[in-house]
Amino acid sequence: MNRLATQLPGLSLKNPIMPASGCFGFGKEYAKLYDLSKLGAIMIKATTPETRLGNPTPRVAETPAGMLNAIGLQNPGLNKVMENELTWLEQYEVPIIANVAGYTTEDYVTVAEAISKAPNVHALELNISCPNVKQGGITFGTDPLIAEELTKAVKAVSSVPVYVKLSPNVTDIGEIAKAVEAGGADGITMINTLLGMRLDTKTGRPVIANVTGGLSGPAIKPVALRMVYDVAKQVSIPIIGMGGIATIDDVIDFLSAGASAVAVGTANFVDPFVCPKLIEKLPEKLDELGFETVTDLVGRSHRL
Amino acid sequence: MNRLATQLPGLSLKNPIMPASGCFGFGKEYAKLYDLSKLGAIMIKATTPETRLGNPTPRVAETPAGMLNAIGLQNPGLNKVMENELTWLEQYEVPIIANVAGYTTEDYVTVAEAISKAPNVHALELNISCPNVKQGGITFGTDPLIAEELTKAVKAVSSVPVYVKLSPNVTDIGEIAKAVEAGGADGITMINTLLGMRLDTKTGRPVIANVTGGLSGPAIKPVALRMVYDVAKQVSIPIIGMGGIATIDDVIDFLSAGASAVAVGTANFVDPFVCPKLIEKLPEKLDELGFETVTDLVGRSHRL
Amino acid sequence: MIRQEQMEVVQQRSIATNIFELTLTGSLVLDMKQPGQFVHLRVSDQMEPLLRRPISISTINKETLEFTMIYRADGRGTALLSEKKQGDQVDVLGPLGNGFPIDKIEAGQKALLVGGGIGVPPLYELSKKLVEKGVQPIHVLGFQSESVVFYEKQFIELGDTHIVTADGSYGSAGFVTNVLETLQDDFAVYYSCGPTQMLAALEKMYPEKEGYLSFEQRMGCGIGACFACVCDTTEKIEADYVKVCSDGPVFPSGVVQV
Amino acid sequence: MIRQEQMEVVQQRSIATNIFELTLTGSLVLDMKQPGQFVHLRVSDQMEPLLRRPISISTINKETLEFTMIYRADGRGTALLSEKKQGDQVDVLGPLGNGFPIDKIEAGQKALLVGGGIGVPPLYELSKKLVEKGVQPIHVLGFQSESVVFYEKQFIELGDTHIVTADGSYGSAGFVTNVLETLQDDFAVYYSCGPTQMLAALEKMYPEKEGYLSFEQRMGCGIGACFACVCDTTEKIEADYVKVCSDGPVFPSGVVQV
Ligand SMILES: Cc1cc2nc3c(=O)[nH]c(=O)nc-3n(C[C@H](O)[C@H](O)[C@H](O)COP(=O)(O)OP(=O)(O)OC[C@H]3O[C@@H](n4cnc5c(N)ncnc54)[C@H](O)[C@@H]3O)c2cc1C
Ligand SMILES: Cc1cc2nc3c(=O)[nH]c(=O)nc-3n(C[C@H](O)[C@H](O)[C@H](O)COP(=O)(O)OP(=O)(O)OC[C@H]3O[C@@H](n4cnc5c(N)ncnc54)[C@H](O)[C@@H]3O)c2cc1C
Ligand SMILES: Cc1cc2nc3c(=O)[nH]c(=O)nc-3n(C[C@H](O)[C@H](O)[C@H](O)COP(=O)(O)O)c2cc1C
Ligand SMILES: Cc1cc2nc3c(=O)[nH]c(=O)nc-3n(C[C@H](O)[C@H](O)[C@H](O)COP(=O)(O)O)c2cc1C
Ligand code: FES
Ligand code: FES
Repeated sequence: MNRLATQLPGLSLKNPIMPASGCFGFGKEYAKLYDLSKLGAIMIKATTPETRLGNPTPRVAETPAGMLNAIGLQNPGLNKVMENELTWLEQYEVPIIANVAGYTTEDYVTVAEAISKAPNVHALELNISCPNVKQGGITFGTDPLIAEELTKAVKAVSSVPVYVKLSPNVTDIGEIAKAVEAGGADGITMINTLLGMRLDTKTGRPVIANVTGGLSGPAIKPVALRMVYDVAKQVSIPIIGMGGIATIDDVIDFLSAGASAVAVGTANFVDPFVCPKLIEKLPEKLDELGFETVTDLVGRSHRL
Repeated sequence: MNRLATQLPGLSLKNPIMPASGCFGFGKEYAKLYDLSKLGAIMIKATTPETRLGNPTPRVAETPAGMLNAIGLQNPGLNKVMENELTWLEQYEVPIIANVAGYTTEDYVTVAEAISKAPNVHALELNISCPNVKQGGITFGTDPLIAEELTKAVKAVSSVPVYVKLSPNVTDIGEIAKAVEAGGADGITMINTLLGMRLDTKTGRPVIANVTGGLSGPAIKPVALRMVYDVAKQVSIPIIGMGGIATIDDVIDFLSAGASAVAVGTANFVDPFVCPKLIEKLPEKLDELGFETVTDLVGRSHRL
Repeated sequence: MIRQEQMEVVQQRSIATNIFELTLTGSLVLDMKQPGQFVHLRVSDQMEPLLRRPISISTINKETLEFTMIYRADGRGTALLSEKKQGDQVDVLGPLGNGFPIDKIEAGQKALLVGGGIGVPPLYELSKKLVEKGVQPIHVLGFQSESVVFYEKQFIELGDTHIVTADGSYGSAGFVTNVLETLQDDFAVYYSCGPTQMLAALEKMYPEKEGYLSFEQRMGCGIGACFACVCDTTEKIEADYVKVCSDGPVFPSGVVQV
Repeated sequence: MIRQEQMEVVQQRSIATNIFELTLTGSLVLDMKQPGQFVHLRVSDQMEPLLRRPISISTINKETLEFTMIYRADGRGTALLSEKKQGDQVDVLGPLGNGFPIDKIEAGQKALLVGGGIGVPPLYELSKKLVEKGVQPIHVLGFQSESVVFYEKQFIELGDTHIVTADGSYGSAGFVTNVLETLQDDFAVYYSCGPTQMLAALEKMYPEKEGYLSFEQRMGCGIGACFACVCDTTEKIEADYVKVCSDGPVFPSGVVQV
């Protein structure tokens, strides 16, 4: 028996650890560093119908125990992602979760319908929470009704289970979670970045050319963990948790709070080997805590 | 001319730096360390009509570049605050901003009416954003209509200008800001803490007895700064900015983003002398940046 | 008076598994009044870890302007502290709180000092002060196991010393209470620092005795301003609560609800 | 191959005001291929500062397994880096990116090397490699003022060297372009690293020459995955953008929109 194995809608994970969307490109760079088949899954960079060049630079800025980014969903567009990236990824034994983005419902539907047919795409992640684009993205993620409708529309065309990625920039994340569950979502991924800003103290100008950016990294972990804990109580679909995960203790905390699997974003930049390292440490940590399997651990904070 | 002087409704500040509510008690402890008359103002601990004993302990937990607290508005209650604390504070040349809290609108009205009559209370700060109490607090701060009504009710009875303290745990903080402005608020103070959580990795239990707590400290600065910048564009009443301020650069950033003055919370725990140190450094920093007065600097990021 | 000072590391050494003895020097030592007071330390100049760490004062030497702490490198903050080397600076806020009163006991009387784990260090300065006064201390010190026992020799030099380990790997086996049951209770005052459970057991064991107990709580400010470290009280005192940092950490037995 | 290694500090010294020369040792040096490549460094083991810092490789010594960097201690991260002492470990990711091609020039030809401020360091290894190959380097190095001039002697040993300072406190006064105007343009290839404005001026000055320019951008991953460090391109190449970290930092002149 594989103690780390985790079964989620569409995803038969050999372990519950995967890189988060946008922090791992389409895997090619990290493939030079380690075997991608070690990963539980890969959440690839957001894909839109057309090629996007993203926002002007600077696009990143460091903040206390965190960073801001405003990449702006730069990606080669649906066709090239399917032809070049996904096909290339087929050489690895790893399920792909395709992060789907767009300006309009039609955009999401177009990408979802096509990309869900790729043989190695086992699930979609609807990015209704990107804070760095003027249209689309977060606007879908802050209104429960719109989120529900979008989920429904995508579910109707997707060949694989649909996860919805929630934004933390809302008054009541539970409400959005329940709405997407009602819309037919098979799972939830959370959280995307918190909207933040940094100024250049000398000039007073925003450091990020886009003015604001998304805050990620250890700084946001307490917010992410609280939201996972909260949403886990309110929905019955599984959660893939993320936000500031960098250490094995962080992994345990998110699983305890009710996430069935976790994603690692910013920490890949700090240590490009972080995902395989965490996967390697997990069994040992389970022993230390007295749990046989990852599944046994999931949600333990709610059972105390 | 005093380069640091700042004029705000009800407040004639000799400098724009003050301790934030809840991080300075009623000043007695810090008075043993330095002369409180050095401060621009003091935001005293939240006051409720009755004595409150607050939440069970542990009430604080450290997080990456931040901390969680769930004190639960512990305070001796209106009468004792007026008799013991405010009277004692009269020996100092420093305007007091009284942080007002309660379960109901009546609670706020009761405290506001009475405490605004204290001779050294020059302004009120309506705490509609405390995340650590089950009733009141944040529930008033997440709905624009309720926030507006509460502001009106308090304005009707207050003998001094009323500032409203906004919660960052909302989808659109600008909307709340505009609502309290419409309700007659004389100013805005922002931000209160972000709702967060920490788990004890060994046991899976929340570290904070109250389960969740408010996240403060450097970690939240990017979020606070973005919100101040955002709200400054949308309202014409002044803002007292806070959230993660620890260094003189942080002070400059908040003023640049549009705050007319700033408050320092968590950093007082890290360095109890931080407020006078920042006040001392400010003129030098103005020189370095080429600004004659604090007022010249306020909002410069919007004018670039 | 509470002061903040950049103090210099005179010496740091490991005295048991994960247990370090750190000696700092600076004029702040002159303000240290009572055994049982503590200091609040920054362990890094960065913003992470952010908060100060409360550590008890274990020895005070006003002549050399040195004081010593003993701590367990447990979490991230204390691990960083353990990396400080001779000549490094440490940002110290202190002395904080109220310690063990030695004016509650007379020369010639016996005092019982009960320590558990990293609660043992403040008892060392206390014992020295008691001996100076002519009081006879009896030390009962509990540890997890042999590998974390420290300062046995130092305590023996001051008086009767009983070591007990939870796993029986050193001294007698069990808890301090097991040893206490075998001792005469002819002491005038007892003093204790250690896990709350241990303090509770002592209060129960000696309901008639005068005792002083040192408590722990998670802290924010360390100086009484933030209300992080409150404890509920019993009917024995009027106040509804006390703050460990500024009212304590040492309280008369029976005052704090355990 | 890109590797991550805990490398040991062999030496760190200040060579000008706020300018440090840091030598590290480890087997990662064996993978360094081209002058102009860079490494991505963690400056702390804590979570703050969080991100790695990109620093150019200035000298490579495969025999001793040592390499040297020169950097300005400017912000918090580089200030922390400057505190590292002999024997300390530094977490290095590298070698990264593509450096200056030396196969684009023949023995006997002249090469123009133009550096500005902390853009100077990578030119040192480049110059050494060119000299080894029999190429004759001409160095034009611009600095703010005398106090931040470094490595003049080292460059002189390799070939003609012109120092220019913005405030005229050392060498000639003005910008590198002022010096360049006075030089013959009988070089085959030019190489440059420094402020983007300087790179732009060079492209304008030598539109017909083959040139290689090293660019800077804020980075996230440093390995091409995060799209933080993209630059717009000109019509000269097909791609709509390039990534400084993995496609660069060195690009042929005219490729990056400046
Ligand atoms: C008055 C007082 C005196 C103390 N004296 C000593 C002593 O002499 N020797 C010694 O080894 N320990 C002592 N402690 C406990 C010591 O403060 C903690 O072990 C230490 O703070 C843990 O920090 P960390 O960075 O290792 O752990 P982390 O887990 O990284 O700490 C995270 C946060 O929790 C707080 N925290 C964790 N454990 C405790 C605790 N037991 N009590 C209070 N806060 C805690 C930390 O201060 C920090 O804010 C004392 C505590 C108090 C309140
Ligand atoms: C390919 C490359 C090679 C470089 N080589 C050198 C070198 O050899 N010597 C040298 O002194 N400097 C070099 N730099 C610049 C160096 O990376 C920055 O000076 C350094 O990152 C500043 O960090 P800090 O902690 O001092 O500043 P902070 O202001 O604390 O940095 C905050 C964040 O901004 C980033 N940042 C700040 N300035 C720059 C910059 N100019 N370029 C890229 N990121 C920046 C930091 O990496 C960090 O993520 C190079 C930059 C690049 C991209
Ligand atoms: C540089 C960068 C790019 C990102 N791009 C995307 C993206 O394309 N789609 C998406 O859903 N999330 C994106 N995110 C958000 C992350 O997937 C993740 O939700 C967030 O960073 C929190 O996790 P972390 O703290 O581990 O980074 C991006 C984050 C970063 C830092
Ligand atoms: C321990 C603690 C207690 C607080 N108590 C109050 C309070 O009573 N009323 C209030 O409006 N805000 C309270 N706050 C919030 C602060 O005033 C401030 O808004 C917040 O901490 C952000 O600033 P900082 O990052 O500088 O701490 C408290 C914060 C802390 C850390
Ligand atoms: S720690 Fe702040 S009151 Fe005790
Ligand atoms: S820094 Fe991530 S792509 Fe270049």
